[in-house]
Amino acid sequence: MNDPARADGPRLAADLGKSDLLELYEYMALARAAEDRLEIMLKQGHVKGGLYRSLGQEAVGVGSAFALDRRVDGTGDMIAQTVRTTGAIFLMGGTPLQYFRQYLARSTGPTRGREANVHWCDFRKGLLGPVSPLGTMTQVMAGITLVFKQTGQPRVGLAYAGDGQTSTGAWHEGLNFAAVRRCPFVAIVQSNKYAFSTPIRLQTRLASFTGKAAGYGIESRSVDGNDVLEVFEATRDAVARARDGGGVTLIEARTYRRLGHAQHDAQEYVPREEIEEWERKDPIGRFRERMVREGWALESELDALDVAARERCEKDAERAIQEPAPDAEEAVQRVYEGLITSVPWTRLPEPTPRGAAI
Amino acid sequence: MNDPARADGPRLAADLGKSDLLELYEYMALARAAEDRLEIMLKQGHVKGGLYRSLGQEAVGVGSAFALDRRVDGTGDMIAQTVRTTGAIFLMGGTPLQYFRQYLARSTGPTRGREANVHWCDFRKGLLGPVSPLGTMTQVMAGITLVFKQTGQPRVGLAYAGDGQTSTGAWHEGLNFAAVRRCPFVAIVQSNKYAFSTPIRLQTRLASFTGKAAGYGIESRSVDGNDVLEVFEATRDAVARARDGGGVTLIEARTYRRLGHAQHDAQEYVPREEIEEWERKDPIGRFRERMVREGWALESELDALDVAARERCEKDAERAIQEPAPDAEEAVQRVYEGLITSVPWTRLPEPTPRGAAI
Amino acid sequence: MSFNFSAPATEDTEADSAPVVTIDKPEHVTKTERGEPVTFLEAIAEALFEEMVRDGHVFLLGEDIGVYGGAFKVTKGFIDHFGSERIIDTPISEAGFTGAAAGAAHMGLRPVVEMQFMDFISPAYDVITNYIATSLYRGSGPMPVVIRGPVGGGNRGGPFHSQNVEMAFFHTPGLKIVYPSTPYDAKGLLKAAIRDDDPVIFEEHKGLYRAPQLREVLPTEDYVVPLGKARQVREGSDITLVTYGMMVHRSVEAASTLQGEDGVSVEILDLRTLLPLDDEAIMDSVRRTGRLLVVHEDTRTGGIAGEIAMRVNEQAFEFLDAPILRVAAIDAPVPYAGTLEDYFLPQTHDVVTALRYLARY
Amino acid sequence: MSFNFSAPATEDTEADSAPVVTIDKPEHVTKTERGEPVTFLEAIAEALFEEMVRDGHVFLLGEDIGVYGGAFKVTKGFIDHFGSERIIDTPISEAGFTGAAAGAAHMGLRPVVEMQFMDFISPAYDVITNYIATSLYRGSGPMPVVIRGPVGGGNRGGPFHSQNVEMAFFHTPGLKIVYPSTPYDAKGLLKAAIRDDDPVIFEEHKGLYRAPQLREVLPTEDYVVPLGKARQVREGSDITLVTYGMMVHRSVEAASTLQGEDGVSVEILDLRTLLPLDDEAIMDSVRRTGRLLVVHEDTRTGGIAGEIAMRVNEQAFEFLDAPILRVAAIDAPVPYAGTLEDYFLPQTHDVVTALRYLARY
Ligand SMILES: Cc1ncc(C[n+]2csc(CCOP(=O)(O)OP(=O)(O)O)c2C)c(N)n1
Ligand SMILES: Cc1ncc(C[n+]2csc(CCOP(=O)(O)OP(=O)(O)O)c2C)c(N)n1
Ligand SMILES: [Mg+2]
Ligand SMILES: [Mg+2]
Repeated sequence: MNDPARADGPRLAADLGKSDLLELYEYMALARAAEDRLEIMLKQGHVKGGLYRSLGQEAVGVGSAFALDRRVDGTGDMIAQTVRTTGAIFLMGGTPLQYFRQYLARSTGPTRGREANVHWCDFRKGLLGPVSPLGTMTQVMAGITLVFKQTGQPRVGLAYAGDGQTSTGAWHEGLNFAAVRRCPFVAIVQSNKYAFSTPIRLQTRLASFTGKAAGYGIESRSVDGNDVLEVFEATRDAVARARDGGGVTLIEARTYRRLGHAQHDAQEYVPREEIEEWERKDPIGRFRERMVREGWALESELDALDVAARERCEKDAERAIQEPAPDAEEAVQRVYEGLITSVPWTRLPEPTPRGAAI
Repeated sequence: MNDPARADGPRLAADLGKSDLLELYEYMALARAAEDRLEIMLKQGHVKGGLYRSLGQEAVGVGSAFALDRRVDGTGDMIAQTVRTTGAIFLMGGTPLQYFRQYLARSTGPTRGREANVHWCDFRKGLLGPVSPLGTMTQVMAGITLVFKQTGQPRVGLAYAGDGQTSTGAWHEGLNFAAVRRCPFVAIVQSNKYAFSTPIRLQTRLASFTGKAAGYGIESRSVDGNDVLEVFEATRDAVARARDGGGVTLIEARTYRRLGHAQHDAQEYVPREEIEEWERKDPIGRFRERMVREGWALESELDALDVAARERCEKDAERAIQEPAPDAEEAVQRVYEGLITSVPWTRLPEPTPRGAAI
Repeated sequence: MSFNFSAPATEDTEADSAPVVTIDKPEHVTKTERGEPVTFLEAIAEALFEEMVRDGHVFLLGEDIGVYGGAFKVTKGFIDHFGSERIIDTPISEAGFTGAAAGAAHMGLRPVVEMQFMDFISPAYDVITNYIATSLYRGSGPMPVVIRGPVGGGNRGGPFHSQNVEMAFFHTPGLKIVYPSTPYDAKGLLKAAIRDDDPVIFEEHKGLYRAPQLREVLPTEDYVVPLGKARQVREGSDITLVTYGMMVHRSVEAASTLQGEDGVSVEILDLRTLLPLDDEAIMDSVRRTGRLLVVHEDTRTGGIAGEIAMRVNEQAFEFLDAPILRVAAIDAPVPYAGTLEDYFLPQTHDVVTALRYLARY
Repeated sequence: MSFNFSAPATEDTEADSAPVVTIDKPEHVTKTERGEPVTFLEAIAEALFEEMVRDGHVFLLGEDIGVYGGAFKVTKGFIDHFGSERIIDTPISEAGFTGAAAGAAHMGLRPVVEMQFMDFISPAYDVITNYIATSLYRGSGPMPVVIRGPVGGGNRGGPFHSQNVEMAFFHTPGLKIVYPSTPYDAKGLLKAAIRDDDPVIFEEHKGLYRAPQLREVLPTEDYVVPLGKARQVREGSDITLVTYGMMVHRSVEAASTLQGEDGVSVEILDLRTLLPLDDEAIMDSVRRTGRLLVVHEDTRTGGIAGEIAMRVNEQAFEFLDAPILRVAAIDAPVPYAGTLEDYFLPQTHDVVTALRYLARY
């Protein structure tokens, strides 16, 4: 939904038409289907390393990215994605196929097997993939949005962070930089109760992350992160403000991480009832129910989207599984532009340490 | 003034008696006299490297440190001093003689010439000297006050920062740590309009640094940093709260850096009138005037304190000037406990590279 | 000064607060007293636990080390035993809590900091190199801080969960760096590190943590392995191989191959402490064999092999019968895909090839 | 994509806003066009200024670089010429603005970051080593970021205004490190660094900045000095001396002494680029002389001499007639007092002693 004004049909909610609402649903369903399928691949042994899900948080990524000017030619808005925003990646134009290839470390994947999970970029689609050290991407996105401002491009950057990330000095420095320079920047804090096993009260004394905004002199808003329309509206306002030169907004999206930090975390530190409570608040279930209740869509239309999402993921997963791993020797390439790192001398056809030279 | 309740005579202001008020004046005068004397030594060539002054900011260090439980046996409160809190150093028990020896890199100095300016510790007196990288000391003081809490010692730690330092990730992480653990910690931000040449508006979008406190869920207060009694009272409250288990307070002390960042900064980026305006708000002049006006002290009593401060500094400066530099060979000592770093092999009586071994 | 940790924190900061020293020992730190063999990870857990019992000044800080027990469960159950003022779950702020550890050390405590993965030590680079490493020299007193955590590749962890960090700190005077390769050494070195008055970076290879073949029965009495002393893993007369960590085990494999197939006798030194280096042990061996291979998992350029080569030049050049050589990871970030990572890392066959080259030289 | 910087920022962020490219050039960047000799510092200022004029993608970030012109006044007057969107005075946040530079590089710009003193690069260690250095490898595109600033001792700056930072980054694949010793090289190397698509750490020794004896007249036409190539400072046949930065000048003094007093001919290579190392130039020379001394101002253990020694072992061992040796600072933080700092730093007489030792070997 790049321009709501151009949407067909009547406005049903949040100034959106039916096709928009269906799209929101579709991408939440796609995120869930892709992650479900990935979990199967993990159990089958195709995925190595950690698997991180956005289960129960799909409304945050999808609702917020929907408010962006999404393009595929490198002139649109940008997001700094995280493992908890799978839906946003897809909405920006990233595909489940790319997503699977990356998780499976395929030579066809966006990083050709060099990096893991959602750590990949596609600048044409506005995707800025993260590194692991938390907070870095807020700094990098500050710089990206600085350029939007320096060069007068009417673009906006959105960086997601978890509640835990806000404790990092990196996040502080990045956000403050963007605030001082009045960059067109939207910071979304996905407050999902935990950072790995650490509850929010051991991370900060704040009751709401909007309190952090006061430390940077920026706007803020707290939303129900499991209500995709509320997330959308708040982001739309923040994006509009950013595009108008109004600077940075911090949005707190209150949500919940219903699974462990990663697949290997059995979540023993969480009371069972807490998870059950949030299962009842499932963002996809809630939105489905509301769409049907309000008459925005038929059950059958939504069922069809679910099926389509699952089928697409099934097909793409099978395809990714068949694809090859990168060639071992690629490991020495592209450490520098135009320089090849030396192959270990012990692997030369006639091993000699002189071959170790660059 | 360790315990106001024990002071002699009537309470005149801020619950302080005459001797307290005279002491406040005395230490501001001592800070100024010591720095004045140091400047002379710089011009005479005795001081190498940067010289940093607290001119016009003396009320912040003195007013705040006066609110602490000051002891010289390692059981009292602590401060993390800066170059802008010379008066606090003296009030805690550090002496002008130590101060000069350190600035002159004398072998008799508190770091035996290894470190510069106020970068020295005296834990018995509660002095935690800084390193240059800004923000570090807030982290270190967070850890010190953590220990006070862990071990049930009724002690408080006070860390000073400049306005510029609040932009560092180090400061953010340190303050947040102290806030979350509810350490007995008081953070004073000396907001003196500039960080080196950078005005506050390029450092933060905040109008007042109390806004930062909101980001950590801690108490805050903004005071006229050129009013020594206001600084004292705000700190006294914050210290009492900290000692009672009430956690961290951030105090913004609004003041002004009337000289350049260091002696080599000609301050060309500052309008002349701005400096003149703040000369009129000089904290020592204001306090003197008030003391006389309110009848708390006679001009002659204050004159005597000025003279005493200058004479003491004169004497100590002359003494420090005469003292020796450290022996060159000391450079290899105390890199590790109990290990001596090797002397360069080229300086051995019979140079051999085998002598380079540890 | 002596310290007693006070009662568990008040509820408003810590719902995790637990009675102090009333709960039983966690099972994984009781193996040695029960005469059972321990893994590398359990050896580390035992060292931490026993030091905390022995010395009330020791306490732990890190992310998720409390109720969760740490990402690798090293400190599982510790919080129930020692309470939440001695097992501190920190905000995500490596610089902040490392700096706080420094402050605690000033006050006479002996903090042990856990990095969830040692890769995340990098935000604390400033406070470690500028503050902690220089404290004694600057006259601010000793810094008995230990910073420990998992390192190393081979686990498909990608560029940020696989790094070795020794060379980030090797150039910093004032620091010590320890990198054990066996459960016995891990326990003894960690105890020594905690008792040492200098700051120590302590690296634990993830690939060793639970390796079943490394399990060993440890002494039931308290012991330390002194810092700064290498260990002769294998005696030999033809070539000296200096290594540490995971590569000790690959080197032993390679040396057996050389012995069996080529009749070449390789002496292996496990450095154990990287800083300060045990020059004496290295020179002793090189003077006997005249040949030196350094093997490290860390990347090649700027790796520790260089410093060793320089020191051997300075102290034992006349004894060299062949060039000092090295086997190391390639100069690149650690790639994620198995094919790439295996190519990136030094393998046993690389060590074999290098040893053969040196033997024939 | 091509960029035009927009008009000066709105007033609410920048009272410093100035008309773009209307104000005259600052005086200190006009020396070369006027045929006058320039200092090391002026050479750097000229390189920055000329590159900003040549390429609209180049912009600067750092603390106090705007109205103040930077702690050493390298960029004095730049803000009047280029405006406050190309000369960005940052909050005190080395990690933040270095990360921001990385973001700008993603968008096709070529940021040049100033560290007020290079000692303060350490809070940015994480983003430089983990993000910037790995970007290309991770498939996130090239990183044409230059990080420059003053380094080095001898100025009584104490432990935090005197460091050399090369060895903090030398072990990080993906980075380049440049350390010039003359105005000519400084200008040509900085231009090359700005035009290079890889991230470059650029070290400027404070002791060279205004040294009058180094002033030289530079070519009026645009030139670059290629990265990765050492410079032969002095030809010689008996000993190869590899060095860089301030130590080039001490080494030249020492070599003259050796020539004059001992009749020993010393060849001096100025590395100029430390990463990647110019193996070829080093080996070429060592193969001719058979003797190698490495001299660096940085501390000894883990200094670059080690890597060079290792590479010479790998590539030219048979040519060595003597051990590879080094002269370096002692393993300690940089002390403040003149007596201590002079003892800490390598001096000309150390180089002379080492050369004599090698000559007699
Ligand atoms: C600097 C740093 N320290 C530690 C980690 C390890 N780590 C990865 S994710 C995570 C928890 C993040 O929590 P939060 O920011 O709340 O995000 P969430 O996973 O809840 O979405 C931690 C500690 C890291 N990636 N970076
Ligand atoms: C991390 C870091 N970056 C840069 C510097 C250089 N520096 C020293 S003091 C200073 C300005 C500090 O300003 P502020 O915090 O406002 O304190 P003030 O000097 O005004 O009291 C700067 C940039 C430093 N010491 N540490
Ligand atoms: Mg979270
Ligand atoms: Mg200031």
